[in-house]
Amino acid sequence: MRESLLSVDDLKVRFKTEDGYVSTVNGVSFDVEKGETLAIVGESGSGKSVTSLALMGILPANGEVYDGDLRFEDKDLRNLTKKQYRQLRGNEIAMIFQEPMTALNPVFTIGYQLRETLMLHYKLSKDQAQKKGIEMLETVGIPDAEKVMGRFPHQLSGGMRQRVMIAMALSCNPKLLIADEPTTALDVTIQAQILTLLRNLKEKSNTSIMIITHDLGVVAELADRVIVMYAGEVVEQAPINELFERPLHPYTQGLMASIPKIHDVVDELYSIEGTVPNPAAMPTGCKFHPRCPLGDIECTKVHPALEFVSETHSKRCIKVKG
Amino acid sequence: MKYFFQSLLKTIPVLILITLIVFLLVRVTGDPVSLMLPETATDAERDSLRESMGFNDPIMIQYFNYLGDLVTGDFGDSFRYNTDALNLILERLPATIELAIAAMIVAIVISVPLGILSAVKRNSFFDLFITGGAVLGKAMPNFWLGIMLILLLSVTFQFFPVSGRGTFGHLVLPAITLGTGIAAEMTRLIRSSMLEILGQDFIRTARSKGLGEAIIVNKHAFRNALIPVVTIMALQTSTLIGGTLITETVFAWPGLGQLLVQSVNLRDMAVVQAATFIIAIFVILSNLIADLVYRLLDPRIKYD
Amino acid sequence: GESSSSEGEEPVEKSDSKTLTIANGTDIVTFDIHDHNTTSTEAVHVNMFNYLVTNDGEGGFQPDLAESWENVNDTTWSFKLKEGVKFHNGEDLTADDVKFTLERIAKDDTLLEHGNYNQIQEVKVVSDYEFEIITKNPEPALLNRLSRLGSSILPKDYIETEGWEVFLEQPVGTGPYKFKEWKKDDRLTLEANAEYFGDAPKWEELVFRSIPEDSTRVSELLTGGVDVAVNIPPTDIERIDNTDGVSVVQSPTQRVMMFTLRTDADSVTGDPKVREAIDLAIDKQAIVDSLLGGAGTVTRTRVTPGNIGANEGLYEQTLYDPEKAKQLLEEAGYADGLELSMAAPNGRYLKDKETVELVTAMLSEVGITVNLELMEWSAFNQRYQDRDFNEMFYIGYGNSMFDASLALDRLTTEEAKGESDYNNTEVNDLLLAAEQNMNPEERAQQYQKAQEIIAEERPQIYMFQLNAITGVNDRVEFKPLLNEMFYADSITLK
Amino acid sequence: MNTAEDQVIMEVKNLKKHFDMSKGFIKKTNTKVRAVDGLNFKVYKGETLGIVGESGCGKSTTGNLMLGLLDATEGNIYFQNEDIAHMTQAELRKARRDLQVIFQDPYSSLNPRMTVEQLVGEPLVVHGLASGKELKKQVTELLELVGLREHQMKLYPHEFSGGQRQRIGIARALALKPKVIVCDEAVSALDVSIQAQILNLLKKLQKEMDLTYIFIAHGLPAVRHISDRIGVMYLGKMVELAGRNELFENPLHPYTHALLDSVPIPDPRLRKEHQLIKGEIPSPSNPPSGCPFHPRCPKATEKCKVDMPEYREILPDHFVACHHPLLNEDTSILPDSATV
Amino acid sequence: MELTKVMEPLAEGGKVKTQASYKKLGKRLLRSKTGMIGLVIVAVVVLMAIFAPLLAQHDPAKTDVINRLLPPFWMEGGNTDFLLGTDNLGRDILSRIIFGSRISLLIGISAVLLAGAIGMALGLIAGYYGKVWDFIIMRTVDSLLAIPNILFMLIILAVLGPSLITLILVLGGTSWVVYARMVRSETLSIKERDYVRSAKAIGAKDFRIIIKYILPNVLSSFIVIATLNVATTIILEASLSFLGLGIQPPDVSWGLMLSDGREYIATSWWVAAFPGIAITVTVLGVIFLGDWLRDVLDPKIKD
Ligand SMILES: Nc1ncnc2c1ncn2[C@@H]1O[C@H](COP(=O)(O)OP(=O)(O)OP(=O)(O)O)[C@@H](O)[C@H]1O
Ligand SMILES: Nc1ncnc2c1ncn2[C@@H]1O[C@H](COP(=O)(O)OP(=O)(O)OP(=O)(O)O)[C@@H](O)[C@H]1O
Ligand SMILES: [Mg+2]
Ligand SMILES: [Mg+2]
Repeated sequence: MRESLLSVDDLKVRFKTEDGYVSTVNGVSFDVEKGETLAIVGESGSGKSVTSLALMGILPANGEVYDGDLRFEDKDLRNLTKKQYRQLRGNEIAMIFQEPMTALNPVFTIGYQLRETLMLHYKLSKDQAQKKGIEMLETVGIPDAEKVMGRFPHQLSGGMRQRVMIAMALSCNPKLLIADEPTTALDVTIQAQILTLLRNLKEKSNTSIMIITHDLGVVAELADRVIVMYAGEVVEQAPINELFERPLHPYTQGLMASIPKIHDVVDELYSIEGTVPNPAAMPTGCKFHPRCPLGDIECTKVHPALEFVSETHSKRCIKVKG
Repeated sequence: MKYFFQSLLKTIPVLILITLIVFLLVRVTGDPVSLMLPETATDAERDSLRESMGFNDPIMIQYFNYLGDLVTGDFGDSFRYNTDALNLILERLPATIELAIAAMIVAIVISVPLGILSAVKRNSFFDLFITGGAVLGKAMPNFWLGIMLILLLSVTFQFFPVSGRGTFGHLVLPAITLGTGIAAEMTRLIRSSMLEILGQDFIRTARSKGLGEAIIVNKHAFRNALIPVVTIMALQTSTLIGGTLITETVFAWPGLGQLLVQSVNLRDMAVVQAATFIIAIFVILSNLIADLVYRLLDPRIKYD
Repeated sequence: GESSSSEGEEPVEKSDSKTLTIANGTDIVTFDIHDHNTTSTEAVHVNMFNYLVTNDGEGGFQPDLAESWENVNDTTWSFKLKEGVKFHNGEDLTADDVKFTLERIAKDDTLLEHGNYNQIQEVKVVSDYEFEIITKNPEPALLNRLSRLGSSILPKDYIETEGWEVFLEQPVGTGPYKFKEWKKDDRLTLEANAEYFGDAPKWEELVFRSIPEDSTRVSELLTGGVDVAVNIPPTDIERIDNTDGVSVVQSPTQRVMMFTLRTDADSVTGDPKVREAIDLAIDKQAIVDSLLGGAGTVTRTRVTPGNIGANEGLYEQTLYDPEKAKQLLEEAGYADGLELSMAAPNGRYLKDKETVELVTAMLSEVGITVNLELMEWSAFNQRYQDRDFNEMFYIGYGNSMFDASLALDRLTTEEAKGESDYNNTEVNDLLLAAEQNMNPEERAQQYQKAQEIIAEERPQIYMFQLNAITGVNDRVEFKPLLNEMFYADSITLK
Repeated sequence: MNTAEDQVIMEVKNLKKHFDMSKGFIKKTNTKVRAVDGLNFKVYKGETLGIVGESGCGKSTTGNLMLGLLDATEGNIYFQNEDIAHMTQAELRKARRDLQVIFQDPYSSLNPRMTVEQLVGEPLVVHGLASGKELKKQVTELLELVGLREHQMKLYPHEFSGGQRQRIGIARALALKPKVIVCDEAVSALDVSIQAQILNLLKKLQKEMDLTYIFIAHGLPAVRHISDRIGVMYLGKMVELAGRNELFENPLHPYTHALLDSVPIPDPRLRKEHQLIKGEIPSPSNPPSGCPFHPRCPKATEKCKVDMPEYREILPDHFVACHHPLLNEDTSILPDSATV
Repeated sequence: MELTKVMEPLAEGGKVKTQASYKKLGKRLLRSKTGMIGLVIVAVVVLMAIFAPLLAQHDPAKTDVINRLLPPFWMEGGNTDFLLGTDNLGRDILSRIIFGSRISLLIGISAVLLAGAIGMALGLIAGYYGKVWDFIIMRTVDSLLAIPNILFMLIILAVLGPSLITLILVLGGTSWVVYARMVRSETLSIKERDYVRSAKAIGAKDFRIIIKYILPNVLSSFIVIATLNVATTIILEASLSFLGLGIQPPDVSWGLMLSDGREYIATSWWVAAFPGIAITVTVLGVIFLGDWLRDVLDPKIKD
C-alpha cells in the first residue's frame, strides 16, 4: 500500500540577502510514504537542508517559502497557525541535525532537554517525563541512562550525543523523522553504530524517515527511495536499487563514478569538472549544463522538466532517454 | 572553592605589580608638602614638614618601607585628615559599594530587557531606536547627565533630593547617572551576544522540538547569552568605580570616589595609594567572583 | 524673595525647624584645630570652640574666653579668664588649659599652624583664671594671632586622659554647639550646648554639608535642602535672586587677587613703565562687573579695610587707561609690542581662568602678547614654591591675621628673592621696622607708607578684593563676616 | 612492494609526542595527552603512504611532527638521513624546501589577506629563489599546473570555491619543488565530485614531479584509492601497516578489520549487518593499559589488558601490533567483486 | 564539451566577483542606515577640523566682554553675528566648536593611535611568543586593568599638568591594555590556524609570520575597537575637563567647553548645550561607524 505521509509540491524557498532575493530551492516536489525511508542526496549547497527546514517551518529569519504546497497527512503546512505548527514539530515531525556537538544546548542537562519535549507535547509531569526519558535513552542504546540524564552535553562523546538527539526526536513517536546528515560528523565505526540503530528503530516503529546526506554509502545502507538534488532542484528520483543500477541523469552518473570504491581500485577517478553554481548567478536552461558532458546549445535554452521514465523513476534531462 | 583559592594565589604577582605602580605613580610625581601649607608659608616651614614626613629618604627605601607597612596592614596616615588612611577608606567604602550596586541594578534592569528585545526584533525600527538610545547613553558624559538630572528631577520637579546620602531617594539619581553609561554598554553587548546565540544550532533544535518563542528566547538563548555578559559586567567594575569619581563629586555622595578626587588634588598620597590599592583588590575580587559565576553558568568549564 | 516659596513644600516645612543647614564646598578636614590651615574648617570650628579674644573686624578686639587683658611690656601679656566656663564634658576651663593649648602649638613644629604661633615663648599660669603670655620678640600682632585659626582653647584633662584619638572622634570645646556626628565628606552635625556660658544657642542643631560641585550646591539651595550655601558662582546670582524664597548676600573677604611681576633688570617687566602700562591696560572694574557679577571690589593695595595698617586711600581705587599704557610702552621702547609669559592657576580662585583670559585679551589690545600658562593648582603651586615663574603670575592671598604684616611680608628684599625680586630699601626698612613696632599708630603709618610706594612701583598689581557670594534661604537672616566664619548664632530665623 | 633500503626517504623511529596539559599553579595535575606514542615506519621514495584512523588518534600530530611543526617528545625522524626532530630553526627552514604540506580545510589554510599570486609566490620569496618577472612566471606555471588561470592571480582566497582553494594550497606546496608532501586530510572537506578532481590532480602531479606523499585521512575509500601502502593508527600507535591490497584483503588487526567493515558500501545490493565494535575511542590522556584496543576488541584476553603487543613484521611488508592477529581466519570481509 | 569551456568563467567567478565585492561594501554602507549616518557625521567633523580657519566666523579666543552670554541668533537678544551665541567671555560658541573639533579629534585619534600601537605590539608579542613574555605583559595588563582608567589619569595628570601632549600620552598610555588583551587573544587563535602553520611549513620566519599573517588578520577587530575608543576618548577628555585636568586654555576642546559651560546650564543653556551636542553627535557617529565596520570587517558575517 502506498500511502503518502508528506507531500511536497513545487516547493520554492528564497532568502533575502544584500543582493536582493536569492532563490535556493526552486520547485522541489516529492512524497514521503508511510514507513518508507527516503534519502536526499546532492552536493553541498544544493538545498537539501533548506528543504528540510522549510518542512519544519524553521527557516532562518531571512528565508521564506514563497511558492508550493506542503501537505502533511491532511494538513496544509503553509496554512497552519504558529501554534498548530509548534504542536506538529517535535511531536509528529521530528528532526536530528548534523552536528551533535552544537545541536544540544550546552547549558542544560540531557535530562532537561529530553523532558522538555515530553512535558510540552504529552503534558507529562516532571517525574513521568524523567522516566520516559530514561526509557528513550535505553532504546537508543545508551548504558547508564539514568546517570546520563544528569549530564551536560559536553560530557558526552559525539556518538552519544547523536544518540541523545535521536532519543529526543523519537520520544514523541513522530510519524516522520528528518535526519539531516546525522552521521557526517562521526567516525566510521560510530557511524556504523548509528546507522544500525536507525535501521533497527525503523523496523520497530514504522516511522517514516527522510535522510539527507551526500554519502552514497549511507544511502545504499538505509534508503528505500532516493532523490538527487542539484542547484535547488530535484534532478532524479528513483527506488534505491534502480538508481544504483540505472542512474539516468548525467549528474547522478558522475556522482556515482567519482566515488573511490574501496574494493575496486581504478587508476583515475571519473570527475565532474567545474563547481556548483552560485545560487545568485544560476546558468540559464539546465542548471547542470556547464558541467555536463552531454550539454550542448539546446541545454542552455530549455529548462528541462522532471519527466517520469517509469512509474517510480523520474529525471530532469533532455539528453538521456529513459 | 579550590579553584577560587588557586586563582587568588595567581593574583599575587598582579597585586605586587599594582603596589609598585601605585607607589611610583604617587611618589615620583611630586612633593605633597607644599600643598599642605598655605601660599604664604616659608621655605623653612616646608622643609621641616618634609623631613618629619620621611620624604627625604631614597625612593627604593621608601618603597620597601611602604611594602613592609602594607603587609602589616598599615597604609600610612592621611595628612589631610591626620588619621589612618585605611580607616578613612573603609569608612567610605560602604557608600561607594552601595552606589555601585545600585548603578549595576539600574544597568541590568535597563539593559537586559532592551538588549533581548532588540536582538529578537533585530533590524526593526524598535531595534534601531534602542541601539540609538544605547549609543546616546554612552555618548553623554556622566557629569553632564548628572547635572541635567538634578536640574530636571530635583530642582524643577522636586522628585528626588539633590545630593547627599541618606534615604532611598538620595540614591536614585546618582545610581541612574552612573548606571546609564554601563546600561548602554551592556545593552549593546547583550544584543550582540543574543544575536550570536540565536543563530546557533541548538536554537534550531529547540525550534524543531516545537518550543514556543518565549521559552526559546528567555530560557535557551538567554542562559547562554548570559555567560559572556557576566564577564563583561565584571570588567565593568573598574569603569563603575572610575565613574564614581565623577558621579560622587556631582552628587556630593560621601564615598571613595569623592575622597579620591580630593586626595589627588591635595596630594594626600597615603589615601590615594591606599584607595587605589583597595579599589584594585576590589576589582580583582569582583573579576574572580565573575569567573566563578561564569563557571557556574557554563557547565562546559570544569572545576580544576 | 519671599518666604512663601512657590517651589513646593520643602522650604515651608523647614521653616519651623530649629535645624540650620549650611552647605560648604568642602568638608572640614579635622578637629585638631592646630593642624589645619583651612578657613572653611575654622568657620565650622568657631561654633564648638572659643578663642581668648575675637577680632571685631574694625581693628578692635572683644573678650571671648578672656575677660580682660593687658600688654605688660614688649614681650609680656597678661590675661584674665572668665569664670564658670565649662567644656562640653563638664570640666571647668582654667589657665592650665590655655597653657596646654598655646604651648602645644607654639612648640610642636609638625603642626601646620606652628608658624603662626612660634613667636610665643611661654604661657605662665598665675592662678586658675590668670596667666601670662611671654613672646620671644616684641609681638604687636599677638591679639590678631590669638583671634584666629589655631588658637581655640582645648580641654587639657580630657585630652591627656583620653588621648588625641578620642578627642578627634569626640571633640570637646567650650562653644555654643557640641559635637554630635561626623560623616566625612557628607555632613557634620552639631547640637546646642545648653550649658553655654554666653547667650543661649539659637538653634537646636547645626548641619554642615559638604557639596563640592557648584551647581549641585546651588540646586540644594533652590530646593530648600540647605539654608545657606557658600561660594555661589556669580552667574547664578541673578537666578537665585529671581527665585522666590532664596537670595544672595555678598560681603567682602580678606582675599585680594593680584599679579606678581618680576622687577629684576633682566625681565621686560623690570622696567617700571612696562609694569605701569600693564596695570593701566587692565580694566579691573569690567572684570569685576562681568565675570564676577559685581562680586568684588577693585583695589590698589592688598591691605584692605578691617586690617590693621590698611591704607583706605588705595582701596576702591583702580587705574585704567589703555591709551596711556600704549604711550608708556612706546616710551619704554616697545612701540612694536612685547611678549611676556604669564602663569595662572586654574580652578583655585573664583573665575581665575576666565580672569586671566580676559586680562590676556586686554593686554594684547595695547600690544602686549601674553604667553598664558594655565595650570591645575597643584602644578601651579609646585612652580610657585620653586619660585619658577617668569614675568607674571596670578595669585590671591588671604589674611586671617587682619594685619598688614602678613599681607606685605613677601615684598621685603629677603622674601621677594626669586619671586618679584623687589628690592626697595625704603619699603624694606619700613616693613621690618613695623614688624616689631609696639606703637600701634606709628606702626600703621609705616605700613600705609609702604603701601603707597608699592602701589606706585607695582611689584604686585592688585586687581580686586573678592566678595564671598552666599546663597541664603529667606527664612534665615544672615550677615556674612569679613573673616568668613559662620557663627551660627549670628544667623537667625526671620 | 619491493623497495630497496636506499630508497627510504623518511624514517620514523620510536616517535612520541606528549602534550603537557598540566593545570594548576601550586599542585600540578599531571595530565599528558599521549597524542603520538611510539611510532616506527619508513617512507619510500615516490610512494604514497596512507595513514588512516579515527578522529583524535594522532594522525595530524604525526604529520606535524614529520614536518617539524611540532617538537617531538622523544624519537627521531630521519629525512634524507638528517634528523628533523633535532634540527635548529635555521636547518629546519632549509629542510622545508623539500618537505611540504597540504592542509585539510581549504578555508582556513590560506591567509585571507593575501592574493593568490602572493600566496603561491611566497615560498619562493621567503627562500629568495625568485623575484620580479621570474617570480611571476613561476607563479603562472604553478597555477597552470594545478589547473588555475593566470587571470585569477590577483584574487583573494574567499573568491574561490573550496576545490579551487585546495588547488591554490597545492600550488603553494609545489612552489619549492619538494620531495615529500604531507597531505593532512587534503580532500576530506570537499564534495565528492570535487574530491575526485583533487585526487586525480594529486596523482598526476606525483607522476610528473616524482613526489612522495604521506596521505593522512579518515575516509578509507580515498586513502585506498591513492595509497601504495597504508598504516592504521589507533590511540597514538600504529596498529597495522601493509600494502594497500594486502591490508584491505587481509587485515590482521581486529581494529583494522572492524574499521574496514564499518565503511558503508555504496551498493544497495551489498547491504549487510555490520560487525559493530562497541564503545568509542578512549581519551589519549588516559589510555587503557596493555593493548590500547583491548576494551573494544572482541578477541581481547587477559594478556591484552596487561601487555602492550609488539609492533612486528608478521608477514613480508605487513606490520601489526596484536597478540591475536587474524592470521588463520577468513578475514575477507569484502565481496569478490563489486560493480557499479 | 566546447560549451563547458565557454561557460566556465561564469561559473568560476573571477573579476566580476571582485568588483561585486567592492560594490557590495558600498551597497552595504548605503543599506545600513546607521552606518551611513555615522559616516556622514564623522566626515563632517573631520572636514570641520581640517578647514576650521575657513569655516569659523570669529577667532575662537577673541573675548568680548560687552557681548558676553548672547543667546543663539533665533532667540531674543541674539544676532546672526554669533549664530550659536557667545560664552561667558563673549567668545563665539560656533567658532569655538569648530576649532574645538580639532583638539577633540586630535586627542581622540592620537591617543588611540598611541594606545593602539603599544597594545598591538605587546599583544602580538605576548600572543605569539607566549611564555615569559606573555606572563610579564599580561600581568601588567591585569594590574593596569584593576585600576580604573580615569583614576590613573587623574593621578598622572595632577602631577604632569594637563597639556595637550601629556593628555595624549596619558590617555594613550593607559588605554593600550584593551588592545593588548584583544590582540593577544586573537593572536593566540590565529596562531593555531592552518594558514599560519602553512607559513611555517614554507619556512617563513617569525617576523614575517607576525607581520604578514597575524597582524593583517587582527587588524579588522583592531580597527573596530580603535574606532569605538576614539569615542570613549573624546568622552574621557570631557570627564577630565570636569575634574579640572582636561585641555587648558587658550586651547579649546569640546570637553573643556562643556565642562566650563556647566555653570551656565540653568542660566545660559547654550554655553554648554552646543558643545554637549557636538560631543554626543560625534560620539554617536563614531560608534555607528564602528558598528558598521564591525559588521563589514567581521569575516563571520561576511559570507
Ligand atoms: N540564511 C540563509 N541566507 C541566505 N542563503 C542561505 C541561507 N541558508 C542557506 N542559504 C543558501 O541556500 C543554499 C542551500 O543551502 P543548504 O544548506 O540547503 O545546502 P545543503 O544542500 O544542505 O548543503 P550541505 O551539504 O553543505 O549541508 C546554499 O546556497 C546556501 O548558501
Ligand atoms: N596542541 C595540542 N595540545 C593538546 N592536545 C593536543 C594538541 N594537538 C592535538 N592534541 C590531542 O592529541 C590527540 C591527537 O590529535 P590529532 O590532531 O593528531 O588527531 P587526528 O588523528 O588528526 O584527529 P582528526 O581526525 O580529528 O584530525 C587528540 O586527542 C588531540 O586532542
Ligand atoms: Mg545541509
Ligand atoms: Mg587531524
